[in-house]
Amino acid sequence: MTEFLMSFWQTYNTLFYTVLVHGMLALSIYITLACGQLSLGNAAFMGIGAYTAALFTLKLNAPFGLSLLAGGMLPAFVALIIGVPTLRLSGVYLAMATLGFGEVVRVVFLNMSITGGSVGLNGVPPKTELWHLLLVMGVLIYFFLKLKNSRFGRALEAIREDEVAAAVMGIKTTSFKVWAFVIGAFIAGVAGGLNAHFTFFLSPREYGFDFAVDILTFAILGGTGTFWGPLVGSTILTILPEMLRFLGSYRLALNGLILVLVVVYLPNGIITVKKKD
Amino acid sequence: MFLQQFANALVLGSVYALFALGFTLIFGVLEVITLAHGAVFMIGAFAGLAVVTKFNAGLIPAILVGMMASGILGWLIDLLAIRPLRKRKFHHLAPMIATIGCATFVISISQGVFGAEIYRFPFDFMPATSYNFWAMQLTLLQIIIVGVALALMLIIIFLLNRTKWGKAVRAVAETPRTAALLGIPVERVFQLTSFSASALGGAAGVLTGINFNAIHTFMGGPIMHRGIAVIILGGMGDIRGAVVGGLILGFAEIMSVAYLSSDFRDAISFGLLFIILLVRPAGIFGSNIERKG
Amino acid sequence: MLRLENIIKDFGGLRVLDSLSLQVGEGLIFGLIGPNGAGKTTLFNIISGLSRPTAGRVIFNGTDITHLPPSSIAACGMGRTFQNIRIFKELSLLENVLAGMHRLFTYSPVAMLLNLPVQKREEKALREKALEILELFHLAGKAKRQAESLSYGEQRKLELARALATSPKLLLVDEPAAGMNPAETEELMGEIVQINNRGYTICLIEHDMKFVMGVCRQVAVLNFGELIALGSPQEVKCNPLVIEAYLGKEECK
Amino acid sequence: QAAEIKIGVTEALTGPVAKYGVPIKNGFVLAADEINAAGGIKGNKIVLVIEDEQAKKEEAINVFKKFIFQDKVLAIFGPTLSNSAFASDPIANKEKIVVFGTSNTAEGITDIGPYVFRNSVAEADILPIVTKVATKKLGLKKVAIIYGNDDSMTKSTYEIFLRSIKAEKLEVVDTETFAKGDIDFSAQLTKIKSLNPDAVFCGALVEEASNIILQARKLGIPNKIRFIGGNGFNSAKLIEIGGAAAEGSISGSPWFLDDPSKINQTFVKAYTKKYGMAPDQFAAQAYDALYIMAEGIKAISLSGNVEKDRTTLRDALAKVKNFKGVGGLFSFNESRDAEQKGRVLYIKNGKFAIYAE
Amino acid sequence: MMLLELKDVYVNYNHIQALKGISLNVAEGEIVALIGANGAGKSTTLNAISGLLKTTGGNIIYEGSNITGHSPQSIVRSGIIQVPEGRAILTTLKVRENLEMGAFTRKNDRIKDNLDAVFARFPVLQKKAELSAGNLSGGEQQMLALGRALMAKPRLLLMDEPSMGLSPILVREIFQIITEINKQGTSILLVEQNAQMALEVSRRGYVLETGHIVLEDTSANLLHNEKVIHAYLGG
Ligand SMILES: Nc1ncnc2c1ncn2[C@@H]1O[C@H](COP(=O)(O)OP(=O)(O)OP(=O)(O)O)[C@@H](O)[C@H]1O
Ligand SMILES: Nc1ncnc2c1ncn2[C@@H]1O[C@H](COP(=O)(O)OP(=O)(O)OP(=O)(O)O)[C@@H](O)[C@H]1O
Ligand SMILES: [Mg+2]
Ligand SMILES: [Mg+2]
Repeated sequence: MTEFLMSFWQTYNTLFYTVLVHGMLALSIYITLACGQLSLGNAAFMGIGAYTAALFTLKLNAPFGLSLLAGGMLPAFVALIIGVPTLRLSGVYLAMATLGFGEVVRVVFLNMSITGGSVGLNGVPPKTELWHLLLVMGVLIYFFLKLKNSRFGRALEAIREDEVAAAVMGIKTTSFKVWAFVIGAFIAGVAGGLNAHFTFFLSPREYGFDFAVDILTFAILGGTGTFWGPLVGSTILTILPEMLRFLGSYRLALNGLILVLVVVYLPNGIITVKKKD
Repeated sequence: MFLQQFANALVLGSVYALFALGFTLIFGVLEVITLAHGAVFMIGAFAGLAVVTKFNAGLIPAILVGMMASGILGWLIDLLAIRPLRKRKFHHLAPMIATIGCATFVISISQGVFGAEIYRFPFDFMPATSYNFWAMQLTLLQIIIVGVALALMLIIIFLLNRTKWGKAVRAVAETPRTAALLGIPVERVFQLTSFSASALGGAAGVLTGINFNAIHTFMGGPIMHRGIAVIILGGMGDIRGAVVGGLILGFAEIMSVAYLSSDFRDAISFGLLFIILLVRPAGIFGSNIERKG
Repeated sequence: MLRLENIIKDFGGLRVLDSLSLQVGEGLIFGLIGPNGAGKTTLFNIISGLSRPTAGRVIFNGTDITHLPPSSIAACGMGRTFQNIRIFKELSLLENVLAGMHRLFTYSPVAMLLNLPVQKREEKALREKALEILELFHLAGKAKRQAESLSYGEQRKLELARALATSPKLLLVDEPAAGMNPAETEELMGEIVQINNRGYTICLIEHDMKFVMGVCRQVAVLNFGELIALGSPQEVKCNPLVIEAYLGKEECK
Repeated sequence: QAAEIKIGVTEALTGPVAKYGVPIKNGFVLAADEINAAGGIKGNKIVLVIEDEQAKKEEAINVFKKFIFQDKVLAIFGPTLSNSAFASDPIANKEKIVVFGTSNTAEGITDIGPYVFRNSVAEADILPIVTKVATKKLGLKKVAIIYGNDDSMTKSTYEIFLRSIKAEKLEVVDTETFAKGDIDFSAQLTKIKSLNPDAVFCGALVEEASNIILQARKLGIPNKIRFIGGNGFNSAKLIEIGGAAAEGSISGSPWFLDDPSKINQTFVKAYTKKYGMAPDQFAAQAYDALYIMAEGIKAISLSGNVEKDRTTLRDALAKVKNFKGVGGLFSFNESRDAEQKGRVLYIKNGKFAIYAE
Repeated sequence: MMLLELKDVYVNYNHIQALKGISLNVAEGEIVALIGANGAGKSTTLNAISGLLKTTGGNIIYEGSNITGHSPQSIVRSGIIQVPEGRAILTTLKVRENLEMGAFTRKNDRIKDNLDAVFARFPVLQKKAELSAGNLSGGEQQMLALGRALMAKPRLLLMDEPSMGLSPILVREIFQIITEINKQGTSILLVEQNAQMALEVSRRGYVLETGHIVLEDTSANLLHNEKVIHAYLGG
């Protein structure tokens, strides 16, 4: 039995790590969705975080904690810069801005020498351990739990429901949106840093549009009524392709089918908040 | 060289426009960013290819069959993945996720059927001769692409603004509930839109497939992502916007390669789109006539 | 308390407000009436910062708020409701009102994270106050319900409750009685007066003359963006311009 | 009692990269079937455990772990892309199991550790020769370059070309790039055309390469301006898609489809029969790789203790020398990279032919 | 024969019962008023008739045939037109197009005359015919909604609070129009908060309270009913 568990863990520990990282990414987009903004930039933020953290480790020999912090700060800073002009305006505006931003980031990674261009960065030392991931996830869950019934959480929800009305309530909509976006970028960046330190390798291709959409899918599929939704969504979507391996080359077809079915049967996400109506 | 680059941009822009037309139409009416449009586009190209290789069909039948196949696929996607959502309350992005699932499914099955390699239309399918206008060199097909993109735009605008059903589509696009109260068969309008918008995607697929000789299961990917940019830039749901947005992106890409650097093409062109949006937040033709009172 | 100076508003070629100047005194219930399309709602939008006047100034309690964003204007103590009802549909009634109280909360993010007593205290106190406000509109029983499930008239009341929750010095109310029957309107009149008695200045747009005559102390009449009459309800009621443009003969009995 | 020799194969079998991953898998399967039909290795049958990795690094890692800890394979082939290899190969190396890449061309792959092998052609050896031959035969003076800058394979082709072009003292009049998935190259080619180079060096995989050449001809770049590419050009698809436009295009590789050697013709025939299409270089390399692996396995006696067998296999494999495969004579050098003679090829009458030995 | 009959109709929103078995009828040529407090279920009743809401019990009979569960468009086709609450106009369409859409279910030939008739009744609409309807003021929108319903040549008009948000002059005008429309042969089921006016123009009335019909009488009687006066007329 223990032997079975051992080999099970050895086989699937990376998968489990990935589940946690994807969970963080799902939370990173949840917070922007919570105020009604659609961001397609979280993959790029993850990329910036991953590169920054990896470079801190590789070039500066920085302690892991510092690398991670840097990996969170830089994307947060970038988010601040693009967030301030774009979030004054509403609608799909942020989606476009972040879509373009993702492209710019990809091109920059490709053309910088320090990032290794298209070849990427390899040999990132494996520093991420289970407890790092659990700790970060724990902190995030605590944060979102606290946020939920606070004035800040309510303000985000109000903005999501009706931005104009929220502004008239005296809620500083722009700064809330920017903050949410920046915090999301920070979380994505830290997730990227953690990810870089257990997959050894980074390349610009990983942080593109497709992954941005995947992250969005985690959140929507899981449900955006509460932060548990994105966590459940990311877990399911990360594990599912592995569970469907036995189907061989048609596993993606089934994966797609399951996605459709879940959305059709649970259009508000897997986890929905019950409100009396 | 400028004139040739101008022509190149016109062609590329028209390809984007063709793709974006159906894309934006679905968004405008169903309020769904259908991420299956790339897959629909791909199926159109394969269907066109199939009739050409199997039955030696010409350009027009190829386009028609491509449109039919894509139209039916789009209609099925609507029927099975989007329609069930319309009947209930849902997160406004849920249908988009459902279309991702559809895209994954369709692409995966097509890969099983067609494999992963690339195909092309037969060499003698379209005359390869080029025509010269001033210093521009264009093939017949390229001229057709530009013409079709503009013509389709005008036709769709005409239909939407001048015909009873076109207006019904706009009514449904705004508020299905009110449309229903006016006796408009809302469900039929949704399905009709899904079918025709997807058929437009199919036409785009066939033309792109013939012109660029790269038909494969994943051909919808790169253009999807540009398609989104184009429809946001043009103004979500706006038909003129799809074409103008497509042309702008085409010009931005070609001209940044021609006069700046191909290394930074995507950064420059997407950056430019971003700047245009700073000036016109709702897109070029988008308007916010939302009343605040 | 509120002073409008030569407000002009154009939409494209259309002049909707034409050099409008007006003052609303402290403590009043001020009525703004006029035919449909006269520009009343547009004026509210300008005062609350949702749209910018083409020319002119808005002075509120001595400060020029013409160019402030809506949230800052709200922070100066302005609350409003909307003609087309804009409640937070997916939130509960209580959450709607609490969102309205946003600026009354003072605790910091740190307090939130550490669960400091200041947070608990504020949340508790304001929650009670929110219920009290809901009670004022007879909605406390439905506090946990989702706002969307309310009927039209109830939604109007909720919106009013939410506006009141911002504790505004000046409350702009756009057609509060629309969709209410006379009995309910009467009840609402009582509530409006009660709110006013608590010290809130109220400026309201309404087409129900009983309502306007019953609660307003001063009434301004707008027609095609111009002020055609200003005075007590009685004065305005029998002003021939007003009768012609707005009331019709029957009202001045 | 014949034992089973379990070998893990993980390639990108779905997703856009599948167009490389699938032929690779086909090559392995064909070779395994042949070996087993001929009685296996010392009577032991080869069993391939095949898993998809979608060209995603996380998936490659997951599959590697599954191979190592659950399936207990003897050795691993794959993954398809160098990018994934950088993520997964360290795991194999740490667990002391041979990982053998057949398509990982990036620099530094075998530096990951002593358990990492590959037989993917090192373009660094052949492309300088291609450049040299082309310069001489065509009398090149000024050239243009176009390459995909977001792909490590095409980027490395470019870098090697650039070095060799400098060595030949050619003038580079223009360098253009494109991105994966691009279908329109007109802007780059119009620019190149206006600068009138003698030849265009091209770092592109076949689907982009064939379209680049086609569009170049459409824009009026004449056939006498040759396109010169790396082993991405080495595919029957280039002829199928490019047709007459591709005529004369030059590339370099140890293997080519129309190589008349008997061993190659047998392979091409068998492959074409089995899969309904001609093999490409990726398939050929995979096919050879399994035979090379078999050489290694032949040299050891399997103990049944898979951990122990893995290490002995490594040592035996490193010693493989002068193996005769479809790509000619093959040896591992001391850093476990391929040592193989490349040939300069060109397309003549719709077939690959030797341009110069 | 009754034009419209509701027999013991139930409607639920998820778990809330909004209509708990209501029965009412409208005879050919009648104006019937339906009054009740906020949330009583008036709009729900109209939406159930229009086919926008599913009934969970009871029958809706129109001209003798059961139309329960029919689609909205077939109900519109049969001549039941609703002027919805809160001015559900199509803001992105032009004013003229809104009116044209009102005639969606009709043959095209007589629409032009009809349009002229509506313009004659509401000159503001003609003036703003080419404007996006979203730019109309609240009152203008209400007129548009009414005009649009008239374009359909309804047999039975369901009106949900048509006087809401209108200036006093217009309110009187609207009621006048209602009477006129009725005189020209359209039956009307009128939901109104302005109970006084509604009962003045109608022949019969129903009082709805939390999903039940609690009173049903001629309008004249209802106007003098203690309870009605107290609860709905503000006496
Ligand atoms: N965004 C806009 N673009 C163009 N015209 C507009 C816009 N908003 C309002 N208008 C016009 O301005 C005029 C005044 O509108 P407003 O909504 O202020 O009227 P109102 O006095 O509130 O009327 P009601 O009592 O009917 O609500 C109307 O004629 C309307 O058509
Ligand atoms: N979409 C909905 N979801 C849940 N409950 C609803 C919904 N719409 C209405 N209700 C409930 O159904 C009941 C009847 O609502 P309805 O809108 O029919 O009232 P009404 O009589 O038209 O009121 P009003 O005069 O305010 O318009 C109310 O209690 C309301 O809360
Ligand atoms: Mg108004
Ligand atoms: Mg109602």
